[in-house]
Amino acid sequence: MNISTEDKEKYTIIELEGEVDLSCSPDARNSILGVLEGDKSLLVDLAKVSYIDSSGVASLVEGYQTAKKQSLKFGLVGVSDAAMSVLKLARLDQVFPIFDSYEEYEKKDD
Amino acid sequence: MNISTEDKEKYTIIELEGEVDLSCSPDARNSILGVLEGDKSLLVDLAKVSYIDSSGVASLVEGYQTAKKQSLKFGLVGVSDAAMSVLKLARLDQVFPIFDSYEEYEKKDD
Amino acid sequence: MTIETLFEIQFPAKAERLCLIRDLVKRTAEEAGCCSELSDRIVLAVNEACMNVIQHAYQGDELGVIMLEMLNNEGKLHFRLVDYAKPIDLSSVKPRNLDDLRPGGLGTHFINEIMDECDMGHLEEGKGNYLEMIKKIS
Amino acid sequence: MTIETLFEIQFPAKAERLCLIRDLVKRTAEEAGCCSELSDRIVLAVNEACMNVIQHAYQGDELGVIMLEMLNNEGKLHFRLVDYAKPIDLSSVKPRNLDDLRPGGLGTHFINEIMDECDMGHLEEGKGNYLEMIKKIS
Ligand SMILES: Nc1ncnc2c1ncn2[C@@H]1O[C@H](COP(=O)(O)OP(=O)(O)O)[C@@H](O)[C@H]1O
Ligand SMILES: Nc1ncnc2c1ncn2[C@@H]1O[C@H](COP(=O)(O)OP(=O)(O)O)[C@@H](O)[C@H]1O
Repeated sequence: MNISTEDKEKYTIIELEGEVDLSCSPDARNSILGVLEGDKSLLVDLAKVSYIDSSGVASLVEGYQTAKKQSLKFGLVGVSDAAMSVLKLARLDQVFPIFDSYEEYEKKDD
Repeated sequence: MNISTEDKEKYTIIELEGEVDLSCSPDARNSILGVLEGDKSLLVDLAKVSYIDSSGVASLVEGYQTAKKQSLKFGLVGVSDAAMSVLKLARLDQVFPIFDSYEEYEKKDD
Repeated sequence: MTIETLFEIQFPAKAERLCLIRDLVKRTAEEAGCCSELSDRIVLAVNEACMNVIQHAYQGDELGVIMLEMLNNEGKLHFRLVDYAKPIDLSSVKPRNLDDLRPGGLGTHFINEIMDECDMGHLEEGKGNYLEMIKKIS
Repeated sequence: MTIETLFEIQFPAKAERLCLIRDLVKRTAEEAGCCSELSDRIVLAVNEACMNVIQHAYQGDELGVIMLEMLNNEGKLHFRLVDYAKPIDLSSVKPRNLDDLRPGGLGTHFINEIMDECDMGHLEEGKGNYLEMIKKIS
Protein backbone atom coordinates (compact mmCIF):
# COMPACT_ATOMS: atom_id res chain seq x y z
CA MET A 1 0.00 0.00 0.00
CA ASN A 2 1.09 3.55 -0.72
CA ILE A 3 -0.18 6.58 1.18
CA SER A 4 0.17 10.08 -0.16
CA THR A 5 -1.12 13.25 1.43
CA GLU A 6 -1.92 16.56 -0.21
CA ASP A 7 -2.99 19.73 1.56
CA LYS A 8 -5.68 21.84 -0.10
CA GLU A 9 -6.92 25.14 1.21
CA LYS A 10 -10.09 23.80 2.80
CA TYR A 11 -9.26 20.12 3.25
CA THR A 12 -6.57 17.49 3.10
CA ILE A 13 -6.51 14.55 0.67
CA ILE A 14 -5.15 11.16 1.67
CA GLU A 15 -4.75 8.88 -1.31
CA LEU A 16 -4.53 5.16 -0.58
CA GLU A 17 -3.11 2.99 -3.34
CA GLY A 18 -2.89 -0.80 -3.66
CA GLU A 19 -3.92 -3.36 -1.06
CA VAL A 20 -5.17 -1.94 2.24
CA ASP A 21 -4.90 -4.99 4.48
CA LEU A 22 -4.02 -5.87 8.06
CA SER A 23 -0.30 -5.42 7.35
CA CYS A 24 -0.71 -1.74 6.52
CA SER A 25 -4.12 -0.55 7.72
CA PRO A 26 -2.51 0.75 10.96
CA ASP A 27 -0.52 3.15 8.75
CA ALA A 28 -3.68 4.29 6.99
CA ARG A 29 -5.34 4.78 10.38
CA ASN A 30 -2.44 6.87 11.67
CA SER A 31 -2.47 9.10 8.62
CA ILE A 32 -6.22 9.59 8.83
CA LEU A 33 -6.25 10.40 12.53
CA GLY A 34 -3.17 12.59 12.09
CA VAL A 35 -4.95 14.86 9.61
CA LEU A 36 -8.03 15.11 11.82
CA GLU A 37 -5.90 15.96 14.86
CA GLY A 38 -4.60 18.86 12.82
CA ASP A 39 -8.22 20.04 12.66
CA LYS A 40 -8.53 19.70 8.89
CA SER A 41 -11.41 18.21 6.93
CA LEU A 42 -10.42 15.04 5.12
CA LEU A 43 -11.13 13.36 1.82
CA VAL A 44 -9.81 9.82 1.42
CA ASP A 45 -9.18 8.94 -2.22
CA LEU A 46 -9.84 5.24 -2.85
CA ALA A 47 -9.60 5.30 -6.65
CA LYS A 48 -6.43 3.20 -6.70
CA VAL A 49 -7.38 0.73 -3.97
CA SER A 50 -7.24 -2.79 -5.41
CA TYR A 51 -8.19 -4.52 -2.17
CA ILE A 52 -9.45 -3.46 1.23
CA ASP A 53 -10.21 -5.74 4.16
CA SER A 54 -12.24 -5.15 7.32
CA SER A 55 -9.26 -3.60 9.11
CA GLY A 56 -8.95 -0.99 6.35
CA VAL A 57 -12.67 -0.34 6.51
CA ALA A 58 -12.38 0.02 10.31
CA SER A 59 -9.80 2.80 9.81
CA LEU A 60 -12.28 4.64 7.60
CA VAL A 61 -15.08 4.22 10.15
CA GLU A 62 -12.81 5.53 12.88
CA GLY A 63 -11.89 8.53 10.72
CA TYR A 64 -15.55 9.21 9.97
CA GLN A 65 -16.52 9.08 13.65
CA THR A 66 -13.57 11.15 14.82
CA ALA A 67 -14.31 13.84 12.20
CA LYS A 68 -17.93 13.93 13.27
CA LYS A 69 -17.00 14.46 16.93
CA GLN A 70 -14.76 17.35 15.92
CA SER A 71 -17.31 18.79 13.47
CA LEU A 72 -14.90 18.27 10.58
CA LYS A 73 -15.90 17.05 7.14
CA PHE A 74 -14.96 13.47 6.15
CA GLY A 75 -15.61 11.90 2.76
CA LEU A 76 -14.50 9.25 0.33
CA VAL A 77 -13.61 10.12 -3.26
CA GLY A 78 -13.44 8.05 -6.45
CA VAL A 79 -14.09 4.76 -4.69
CA SER A 80 -12.77 1.89 -6.83
CA ASP A 81 -15.03 -1.07 -7.69
CA ALA A 82 -12.98 -3.31 -5.41
CA ALA A 83 -13.41 -0.96 -2.45
CA MET A 84 -17.07 -0.22 -3.21
CA SER A 85 -18.09 -3.85 -3.17
CA VAL A 86 -16.56 -4.23 0.30
CA LEU A 87 -18.26 -1.04 1.56
CA LYS A 88 -21.56 -2.35 0.21
CA LEU A 89 -21.09 -5.68 1.95
CA ALA A 90 -20.58 -3.71 5.18
CA ARG A 91 -23.59 -1.50 4.28
CA LEU A 92 -21.31 1.50 4.72
CA ASP A 93 -21.98 2.87 1.24
CA GLN A 94 -25.08 4.43 2.85
CA VAL A 95 -23.12 5.81 5.80
CA PHE A 96 -20.00 7.46 4.37
CA PRO A 97 -20.31 10.63 2.29
CA ILE A 98 -19.05 9.43 -1.08
CA PHE A 99 -18.05 11.72 -3.97
CA ASP A 100 -17.16 10.89 -7.55
CA SER A 101 -14.64 13.72 -7.74
CA TYR A 102 -13.12 16.61 -5.80
CA GLU A 103 -15.23 19.00 -7.88
CA GLU A 104 -18.38 17.24 -6.74
CA TYR A 105 -17.25 17.57 -3.12
CA GLU A 106 -16.40 21.26 -3.50
CA LYS A 107 -19.70 22.02 -5.16
CA LYS A 108 -21.66 20.34 -2.38
CA ASP A 109 -19.45 21.91 0.27
CA ASP A 110 -20.36 25.45 -0.87
CA MET B 1 0.67 -20.95 -23.14
CA ASN B 2 -0.54 -19.93 -26.56
CA ILE B 3 0.67 -21.49 -29.80
CA SER B 4 0.16 -19.83 -33.14
CA THR B 5 1.38 -21.06 -36.47
CA GLU B 6 2.02 -19.10 -39.63
CA ASP B 7 3.00 -20.53 -43.00
CA LYS B 8 5.56 -18.59 -45.03
CA GLU B 9 6.73 -19.57 -48.48
CA LYS B 10 9.99 -21.17 -47.41
CA TYR B 11 9.31 -21.99 -43.77
CA THR B 12 6.69 -22.17 -41.04
CA ILE B 13 6.70 -20.05 -37.90
CA ILE B 14 5.48 -21.40 -34.58
CA GLU B 15 5.08 -18.67 -32.00
CA LEU B 16 5.01 -19.75 -28.37
CA GLU B 17 3.61 -17.25 -25.88
CA GLY B 18 3.49 -17.31 -22.08
CA GLU B 19 4.70 -20.11 -19.84
CA VAL B 20 5.98 -23.22 -21.60
CA ASP B 21 5.90 -25.76 -18.82
CA LEU B 22 5.13 -29.44 -18.26
CA SER B 23 1.39 -28.79 -18.51
CA CYS B 24 1.63 -27.59 -22.11
CA SER B 25 5.02 -28.57 -23.52
CA PRO B 26 3.46 -31.72 -25.07
CA ASP B 27 1.32 -29.34 -27.17
CA ALA B 28 4.39 -27.38 -28.23
CA ARG B 29 6.13 -30.66 -29.10
CA ASN B 30 3.18 -31.84 -31.21
CA SER B 31 3.05 -28.57 -33.13
CA ILE B 32 6.79 -28.62 -33.75
CA LEU B 33 6.88 -32.24 -34.93
CA GLY B 34 3.72 -31.67 -36.95
CA VAL B 35 5.35 -28.94 -39.02
CA LEU B 36 8.47 -31.01 -39.60
CA GLU B 37 6.40 -34.03 -40.67
CA GLY B 38 4.94 -31.74 -43.31
CA ASP B 39 8.52 -31.39 -44.60
CA LYS B 40 8.73 -27.66 -43.90
CA SER B 41 11.60 -25.76 -42.33
CA LEU B 42 10.68 -24.29 -38.96
CA LEU B 43 11.37 -21.15 -36.98
CA VAL B 44 10.17 -21.13 -33.38
CA ASP B 45 9.48 -17.61 -32.12
CA LEU B 46 10.26 -17.32 -28.39
CA ALA B 47 9.90 -13.54 -28.08
CA LYS B 48 6.83 -13.79 -25.87
CA VAL B 49 7.93 -16.71 -23.72
CA SER B 50 7.88 -15.62 -20.08
CA TYR B 51 8.97 -18.99 -18.71
CA ILE B 52 10.29 -22.23 -20.14
CA ASP B 53 11.21 -25.36 -18.21
CA SER B 54 13.30 -28.38 -19.16
CA SER B 55 10.31 -30.08 -20.78
CA GLY B 56 9.84 -27.09 -23.07
CA VAL B 57 13.55 -27.09 -23.87
CA ALA B 58 13.32 -30.84 -24.60
CA SER B 59 10.63 -30.16 -27.23
CA LEU B 60 12.99 -27.70 -28.92
CA VAL B 61 15.86 -30.21 -28.84
CA GLU B 62 13.63 -32.86 -30.35
CA GLY B 63 12.55 -30.45 -33.07
CA TYR B 64 16.16 -29.54 -33.80
CA GLN B 65 17.22 -33.18 -34.07
CA THR B 66 14.22 -34.21 -36.13
CA ALA B 67 14.80 -31.34 -38.57
CA LYS B 68 18.45 -32.30 -38.90
CA LYS B 69 17.60 -35.92 -39.76
CA GLN B 70 15.23 -34.70 -42.45
CA SER B 71 17.64 -32.05 -43.72
CA LEU B 72 15.18 -29.28 -42.82
CA LYS B 73 16.14 -25.96 -41.31
CA PHE B 74 15.30 -25.33 -37.65
CA GLY B 75 15.93 -22.09 -35.77
CA LEU B 76 14.85 -19.96 -32.85
CA VAL B 77 13.83 -16.33 -33.33
CA GLY B 78 13.64 -13.36 -30.95
CA VAL B 79 14.47 -15.42 -27.89
CA SER B 80 13.18 -13.60 -24.77
CA ASP B 81 15.53 -12.96 -21.83
CA ALA B 82 13.62 -15.51 -19.75
CA ALA B 83 14.04 -18.22 -22.39
CA MET B 84 17.65 -17.27 -23.17
CA SER B 85 18.80 -17.64 -19.58
CA VAL B 86 17.38 -21.18 -19.51
CA LEU B 87 18.99 -22.07 -22.86
CA LYS B 88 22.32 -20.76 -21.54
CA LEU B 89 22.00 -22.83 -18.39
CA ALA B 90 21.50 -25.86 -20.65
CA ARG B 91 24.42 -24.67 -22.86
CA LEU B 92 22.05 -24.87 -25.81
CA ASP B 93 22.57 -21.27 -26.86
CA GLN B 94 25.65 -22.62 -28.68
CA VAL B 95 23.73 -25.49 -30.26
CA PHE B 96 20.52 -23.99 -31.64
CA PRO B 97 20.65 -21.62 -34.61
CA ILE B 98 19.34 -18.40 -33.03
CA PHE B 99 18.18 -15.35 -35.00
CA ASP B 100 17.23 -11.89 -33.81
CA SER B 101 14.60 -11.52 -36.51
CA TYR B 102 13.04 -13.22 -39.52
CA GLU B 103 15.00 -10.84 -41.76
CA GLU B 104 18.24 -12.08 -40.24
CA TYR B 105 17.19 -15.68 -40.88
CA GLU B 106 16.20 -14.98 -44.48
CA LYS B 107 19.44 -13.16 -45.19
CA LYS B 108 21.52 -16.04 -43.84
CA ASP B 109 19.33 -18.59 -45.60
CA ASP B 110 20.12 -17.12 -49.04
CA MET C 1 -18.27 -38.44 -6.21
CA THR C 2 -14.82 -36.99 -6.14
CA ILE C 3 -13.25 -34.57 -3.72
CA GLU C 4 -10.21 -32.88 -5.18
CA THR C 5 -7.60 -31.50 -2.79
CA LEU C 6 -6.40 -28.25 -4.31
CA PHE C 7 -3.77 -27.42 -1.71
CA GLU C 8 -3.00 -27.44 1.97
CA ILE C 9 -0.68 -24.72 3.23
CA GLN C 10 0.84 -23.95 6.60
CA PHE C 11 2.18 -20.45 7.20
CA PRO C 12 3.14 -18.20 10.12
CA ALA C 13 0.31 -16.19 11.69
CA LYS C 14 1.62 -12.85 10.40
CA ALA C 15 -0.27 -10.10 8.61
CA GLU C 16 2.57 -9.91 6.06
CA ARG C 17 1.81 -13.42 4.80
CA LEU C 18 -1.83 -12.70 3.96
CA CYS C 19 -1.11 -11.16 0.58
CA LEU C 20 0.42 -14.40 -0.60
CA ILE C 21 -2.47 -16.43 0.73
CA ARG C 22 -4.93 -14.18 -1.07
CA ASP C 23 -3.08 -14.73 -4.34
CA LEU C 24 -3.03 -18.47 -3.80
CA VAL C 25 -6.74 -18.64 -3.04
CA LYS C 26 -7.66 -16.31 -5.90
CA ARG C 27 -5.74 -18.24 -8.50
CA THR C 28 -6.91 -21.60 -7.23
CA ALA C 29 -10.54 -20.45 -7.13
CA GLU C 30 -10.29 -19.17 -10.70
CA GLU C 31 -8.68 -22.40 -11.87
CA ALA C 32 -11.59 -24.22 -10.20
CA GLY C 33 -13.93 -22.20 -12.39
CA CYS C 34 -14.86 -19.07 -10.39
CA CYS C 35 -15.25 -15.80 -12.21
CA SER C 36 -13.13 -12.89 -11.05
CA GLU C 37 -15.93 -11.33 -8.99
CA LEU C 38 -16.74 -14.54 -7.14
CA SER C 39 -13.10 -15.33 -6.48
CA ASP C 40 -12.62 -11.80 -5.08
CA ARG C 41 -15.44 -12.40 -2.61
CA ILE C 42 -14.07 -15.78 -1.60
CA VAL C 43 -10.64 -14.23 -1.11
CA LEU C 44 -12.15 -11.54 1.12
CA ALA C 45 -13.84 -14.15 3.33
CA VAL C 46 -10.79 -16.39 3.63
CA ASN C 47 -8.61 -13.35 4.37
CA GLU C 48 -10.97 -12.24 7.15
CA ALA C 49 -10.93 -15.72 8.64
CA CYS C 50 -7.11 -15.72 8.64
CA MET C 51 -7.06 -12.21 10.17
CA ASN C 52 -9.30 -13.39 12.98
CA VAL C 53 -6.95 -16.25 13.75
CA ILE C 54 -3.97 -13.85 13.77
CA GLN C 55 -5.68 -11.21 15.89
CA HIS C 56 -7.98 -13.18 18.17
CA ALA C 57 -6.90 -16.84 18.38
CA TYR C 58 -3.14 -16.13 18.46
CA GLN C 59 -3.60 -12.57 19.75
CA GLY C 60 -0.71 -11.36 17.64
CA ASP C 61 1.71 -14.15 18.58
CA GLU C 62 3.65 -14.46 15.32
CA LEU C 63 5.05 -17.84 16.30
CA GLY C 64 1.59 -19.24 15.71
CA VAL C 65 0.99 -21.38 12.63
CA ILE C 66 -2.10 -21.38 10.44
CA MET C 67 -3.13 -24.30 8.25
CA LEU C 68 -5.42 -23.64 5.30
CA GLU C 69 -6.79 -26.45 3.18
CA MET C 70 -8.80 -25.89 -0.01
CA LEU C 71 -10.83 -28.66 -1.64
CA ASN C 72 -13.16 -28.85 -4.59
CA ASN C 73 -16.10 -31.13 -3.82
CA GLU C 74 -17.95 -31.25 -7.13
CA GLY C 75 -18.56 -27.55 -7.55
CA LYS C 76 -18.41 -26.67 -3.89
CA LEU C 77 -15.20 -25.15 -2.58
CA HIS C 78 -14.35 -26.28 0.94
CA PHE C 79 -11.97 -24.32 3.15
CA ARG C 80 -10.61 -25.69 6.39
CA LEU C 81 -8.64 -23.25 8.52
CA VAL C 82 -6.85 -24.63 11.58
CA ASP C 83 -4.91 -22.93 14.36
CA TYR C 84 -3.04 -24.40 17.31
CA ALA C 85 -3.90 -21.63 19.77
CA LYS C 86 -5.78 -22.07 23.04
CA PRO C 87 -9.41 -23.12 22.52
CA ILE C 88 -11.40 -19.97 21.83
CA ASP C 89 -14.75 -18.96 23.29
CA LEU C 90 -16.98 -19.95 20.39
CA SER C 91 -19.89 -17.88 21.69
CA SER C 92 -17.85 -14.69 21.32
CA VAL C 93 -17.49 -15.15 17.58
CA LYS C 94 -20.15 -12.94 16.10
CA PRO C 95 -20.36 -9.72 14.10
CA ARG C 96 -21.37 -6.41 15.58
CA ASN C 97 -24.88 -5.16 14.88
CA LEU C 98 -24.32 -3.40 11.56
CA ASP C 99 -26.48 -0.44 12.63
CA ASP C 100 -24.34 0.13 15.69
CA LEU C 101 -21.49 1.87 13.84
CA ARG C 102 -17.99 1.34 15.23
CA PRO C 103 -14.59 0.39 13.86
CA GLY C 104 -14.29 -3.42 13.66
CA GLY C 105 -16.75 -6.25 14.00
CA LEU C 106 -17.18 -6.75 10.25
CA GLY C 107 -15.02 -9.80 9.53
CA THR C 108 -17.48 -12.45 10.66
CA HIS C 109 -20.26 -10.59 8.86
CA PHE C 110 -18.28 -10.72 5.60
CA ILE C 111 -17.62 -14.43 6.10
CA ASN C 112 -21.26 -15.21 6.80
CA GLU C 113 -22.48 -13.13 3.85
CA ILE C 114 -20.07 -14.68 1.38
CA MET C 115 -19.93 -18.32 2.39
CA ASP C 116 -22.85 -20.74 2.13
CA GLU C 117 -21.92 -22.71 5.23
CA CYS C 118 -19.60 -22.10 8.18
CA ASP C 119 -18.72 -24.33 11.08
CA MET C 120 -16.28 -23.47 13.85
CA GLY C 121 -15.07 -25.70 16.64
CA HIS C 122 -12.25 -26.91 18.86
CA LEU C 123 -9.68 -29.50 17.87
CA GLU C 124 -9.45 -32.62 20.05
CA GLU C 125 -7.68 -32.36 23.40
CA GLY C 126 -7.56 -28.58 23.40
CA LYS C 127 -5.03 -28.54 20.56
CA GLY C 128 -6.55 -25.57 18.76
CA ASN C 129 -9.50 -24.47 16.66
CA TYR C 130 -10.92 -25.00 13.21
CA LEU C 131 -13.20 -23.11 10.87
CA GLU C 132 -14.81 -24.86 7.93
CA MET C 133 -16.38 -22.81 5.18
CA ILE C 134 -18.19 -24.00 2.07
CA LYS C 135 -19.00 -22.00 -1.05
CA LYS C 136 -20.98 -23.36 -3.98
CA ILE C 137 -19.40 -22.17 -7.21
CA SER C 138 -21.40 -24.04 -9.86
CA MET D 1 20.11 -17.98 15.12
CA THR D 2 16.60 -18.03 13.77
CA ILE D 3 15.00 -20.25 11.17
CA GLU D 4 11.87 -18.72 9.73
CA THR D 5 9.29 -21.04 8.20
CA LEU D 6 7.93 -19.25 5.15
CA PHE D 7 5.35 -21.85 4.17
CA GLU D 8 4.67 -25.53 3.83
CA ILE D 9 2.31 -26.58 1.10
CA GLN D 10 0.87 -29.91 0.01
CA PHE D 11 -0.57 -30.21 -3.47
CA PRO D 12 -1.53 -32.90 -5.99
CA ALA D 13 1.27 -34.17 -8.22
CA LYS D 14 -0.17 -32.61 -11.37
CA ALA D 15 1.56 -30.49 -13.99
CA GLU D 16 -1.35 -28.03 -13.84
CA ARG D 17 -0.50 -27.11 -10.22
CA LEU D 18 3.08 -26.09 -10.98
CA CYS D 19 2.21 -22.60 -12.17
CA LEU D 20 0.76 -21.77 -8.77
CA ILE D 21 3.76 -23.22 -6.97
CA ARG D 22 6.10 -21.14 -9.11
CA ASP D 23 4.17 -17.99 -8.18
CA LEU D 24 4.25 -18.89 -4.52
CA VAL D 25 8.00 -19.56 -4.54
CA LYS D 26 8.76 -16.47 -6.61
CA ARG D 27 6.82 -14.12 -4.36
CA THR D 28 8.13 -15.68 -1.20
CA ALA D 29 11.72 -15.55 -2.45
CA GLU D 30 11.34 -11.89 -3.37
CA GLU D 31 9.83 -11.09 0.01
CA ALA D 32 12.82 -12.84 1.56
CA GLY D 33 15.04 -10.39 -0.31
CA CYS D 34 15.91 -12.04 -3.63
CA CYS D 35 16.15 -9.89 -6.73
CA SER D 36 13.96 -10.85 -9.67
CA GLU D 37 16.76 -12.63 -11.51
CA LEU D 38 17.73 -14.76 -8.52
CA SER D 39 14.13 -15.61 -7.70
CA ASP D 40 13.58 -16.69 -11.33
CA ARG D 41 16.49 -19.11 -11.07
CA ILE D 42 15.25 -20.48 -7.76
CA VAL D 43 11.78 -20.93 -9.25
CA LEU D 44 13.27 -22.83 -12.19
CA ALA D 45 15.11 -25.23 -9.87
CA VAL D 46 12.14 -25.85 -7.57
CA ASN D 47 9.88 -26.34 -10.59
CA GLU D 48 12.27 -28.93 -12.05
CA ALA D 49 12.39 -30.76 -8.74
CA CYS D 50 8.58 -30.88 -8.62
CA MET D 51 8.46 -32.05 -12.25
CA ASN D 52 10.81 -34.91 -11.44
CA VAL D 53 8.57 -36.01 -8.58
CA ILE D 54 5.53 -35.89 -10.88
CA GLN D 55 7.21 -37.69 -13.78
CA HIS D 56 9.63 -40.10 -12.12
CA ALA D 57 8.68 -40.68 -8.47
CA TYR D 58 4.91 -40.80 -9.05
CA GLN D 59 5.29 -41.74 -12.74
CA GLY D 60 2.31 -39.60 -13.65
CA ASP D 61 0.01 -40.88 -10.88
CA GLU D 62 -2.02 -37.74 -10.19
CA LEU D 63 -3.28 -39.07 -6.87
CA GLY D 64 0.22 -38.52 -5.52
CA VAL D 65 0.80 -35.66 -3.13
CA ILE D 66 3.82 -33.36 -3.01
CA MET D 67 4.88 -31.44 0.08
CA LEU D 68 7.07 -28.37 -0.34
CA GLU D 69 8.48 -26.49 2.61
CA MET D 70 10.38 -23.21 2.30
CA LEU D 71 12.45 -21.80 5.16
CA ASN D 72 14.71 -18.81 5.57
CA ASN D 73 17.74 -19.73 7.66
CA GLU D 74 19.50 -16.38 8.05
CA GLY D 75 19.96 -15.57 4.39
CA LYS D 76 19.90 -19.14 3.17
CA LEU D 77 16.68 -20.39 1.61
CA HIS D 78 15.97 -24.02 2.42
CA PHE D 79 13.57 -26.09 0.33
CA ARG D 80 12.35 -29.50 1.40
CA LEU D 81 10.36 -31.45 -1.16
CA VAL D 82 8.72 -34.68 -0.04
CA ASP D 83 6.78 -37.33 -1.94
CA TYR D 84 5.05 -40.47 -0.71
CA ALA D 85 5.89 -42.61 -3.73
CA LYS D 86 7.89 -45.85 -3.69
CA PRO D 87 11.52 -45.31 -2.70
CA ILE D 88 13.40 -44.28 -5.82
CA ASP D 89 16.74 -45.54 -7.09
CA LEU D 90 18.93 -42.68 -5.89
CA SER D 91 21.80 -43.67 -8.17
CA SER D 92 19.62 -43.07 -11.25
CA VAL D 93 19.17 -39.40 -10.40
CA LYS D 94 21.71 -37.63 -12.56
CA PRO D 95 21.75 -35.32 -15.55
CA ARG D 96 22.71 -36.46 -19.01
CA ASN D 97 26.14 -35.55 -20.31
CA LEU D 98 25.43 -32.08 -21.74
CA ASP D 99 27.51 -32.79 -24.85
CA ASP D 100 25.41 -35.85 -25.66
CA LEU D 101 22.47 -33.93 -27.09
CA ARG D 102 19.03 -35.46 -26.57
CA PRO D 103 15.63 -34.30 -25.39
CA GLY D 104 15.46 -34.45 -21.58
CA GLY D 105 18.03 -35.00 -18.88
CA LEU D 106 18.38 -31.31 -18.01
CA GLY D 107 16.30 -30.93 -14.84
CA THR D 108 18.88 -32.28 -12.39
CA HIS D 109 21.55 -30.22 -14.17
CA PHE D 110 19.49 -27.03 -13.64
CA ILE D 111 18.97 -27.91 -9.98
CA ASN D 112 22.66 -28.58 -9.39
CA GLU D 113 23.73 -25.42 -11.22
CA ILE D 114 21.31 -23.17 -9.36
CA MET D 115 21.32 -24.54 -5.83
CA ASP D 116 24.29 -24.41 -3.46
CA GLU D 117 23.52 -27.71 -1.77
CA CYS D 118 21.27 -30.65 -2.61
CA ASP D 119 20.56 -33.79 -0.65
CA MET D 120 18.16 -36.53 -1.71
CA GLY D 121 17.10 -39.57 0.26
CA HIS D 122 14.40 -41.98 1.34
CA LEU D 123 11.89 -41.31 4.08
CA GLU D 124 11.82 -43.77 6.99
CA GLU D 125 10.14 -47.14 6.45
CA GLY D 126 9.89 -46.78 2.69
CA LYS D 127 7.29 -44.04 3.00
CA GLY D 128 8.63 -41.90 0.19
CA ASN D 129 11.49 -39.63 -0.78
CA TYR D 130 12.85 -36.20 0.04
CA LEU D 131 14.99 -33.63 -1.69
CA GLU D 132 16.56 -30.82 0.31
CA MET D 133 17.98 -27.83 -1.51
CA ILE D 134 19.74 -24.80 -0.08
CA LYS D 135 20.40 -21.50 -1.80
CA LYS D 136 22.35 -18.66 -0.22
CA ILE D 137 20.66 -15.37 -1.03
CA SER D 138 22.62 -12.86 1.03
N1 LIG E 1 -10.70 -17.00 15.09
C1 LIG E 1 -11.20 -16.37 16.18
N2 LIG E 1 -10.72 -16.67 17.41
C2 LIG E 1 -11.20 -16.05 18.50
N3 LIG E 1 -12.15 -15.10 18.47
C3 LIG E 1 -12.68 -14.75 17.29
C4 LIG E 1 -12.23 -15.36 16.09
N4 LIG E 1 -12.92 -14.82 15.08
C5 LIG E 1 -13.75 -13.90 15.61
N5 LIG E 1 -13.61 -13.85 16.95
C6 LIG E 1 -14.38 -12.99 17.88
O1 LIG E 1 -15.48 -12.46 17.15
C7 LIG E 1 -15.45 -11.03 17.19
C8 LIG E 1 -15.97 -10.44 15.90
O2 LIG E 1 -15.07 -10.73 14.86
P1 LIG E 1 -15.08 -9.91 13.53
O3 LIG E 1 -16.49 -9.77 13.07
O4 LIG E 1 -14.17 -10.55 12.57
O5 LIG E 1 -14.59 -8.43 13.90
P2 LIG E 1 -13.22 -7.93 14.55
O6 LIG E 1 -12.19 -8.96 14.28
O7 LIG E 1 -12.97 -6.65 13.87
O8 LIG E 1 -13.52 -7.76 16.02
C9 LIG E 1 -14.02 -10.67 17.48
O9 LIG E 1 -13.90 -9.43 18.10
C10 LIG E 1 -13.58 -11.82 18.38
O10 LIG E 1 -13.96 -11.58 19.72
N1 LIG F 1 12.39 -37.32 -8.10
C1 LIG F 1 12.88 -38.33 -8.84
N2 LIG F 1 12.45 -39.59 -8.64
C2 LIG F 1 12.93 -40.60 -9.39
N3 LIG F 1 13.86 -40.46 -10.37
C3 LIG F 1 14.32 -39.22 -10.60
C4 LIG F 1 13.87 -38.09 -9.85
N4 LIG F 1 14.52 -37.01 -10.32
C5 LIG F 1 15.32 -37.43 -11.29
N5 LIG F 1 15.23 -38.77 -11.48
C6 LIG F 1 16.00 -39.59 -12.46
O1 LIG F 1 17.05 -38.79 -12.96
C7 LIG F 1 16.98 -38.68 -14.39
C8 LIG F 1 17.45 -37.31 -14.84
O2 LIG F 1 16.51 -36.34 -14.42
P1 LIG F 1 16.48 -34.93 -15.14
O3 LIG F 1 17.87 -34.43 -15.26
O4 LIG F 1 15.56 -34.08 -14.37
O5 LIG F 1 15.95 -35.18 -16.60
P2 LIG F 1 14.58 -35.83 -17.13
O6 LIG F 1 13.59 -35.68 -16.04
O7 LIG F 1 14.28 -35.02 -18.34
O8 LIG F 1 14.91 -37.26 -17.44
C9 LIG F 1 15.54 -38.98 -14.72
O9 LIG F 1 15.40 -39.49 -16.03
C10 LIG F 1 15.16 -40.00 -13.67
O10 LIG F 1 15.60 -41.30 -14.04
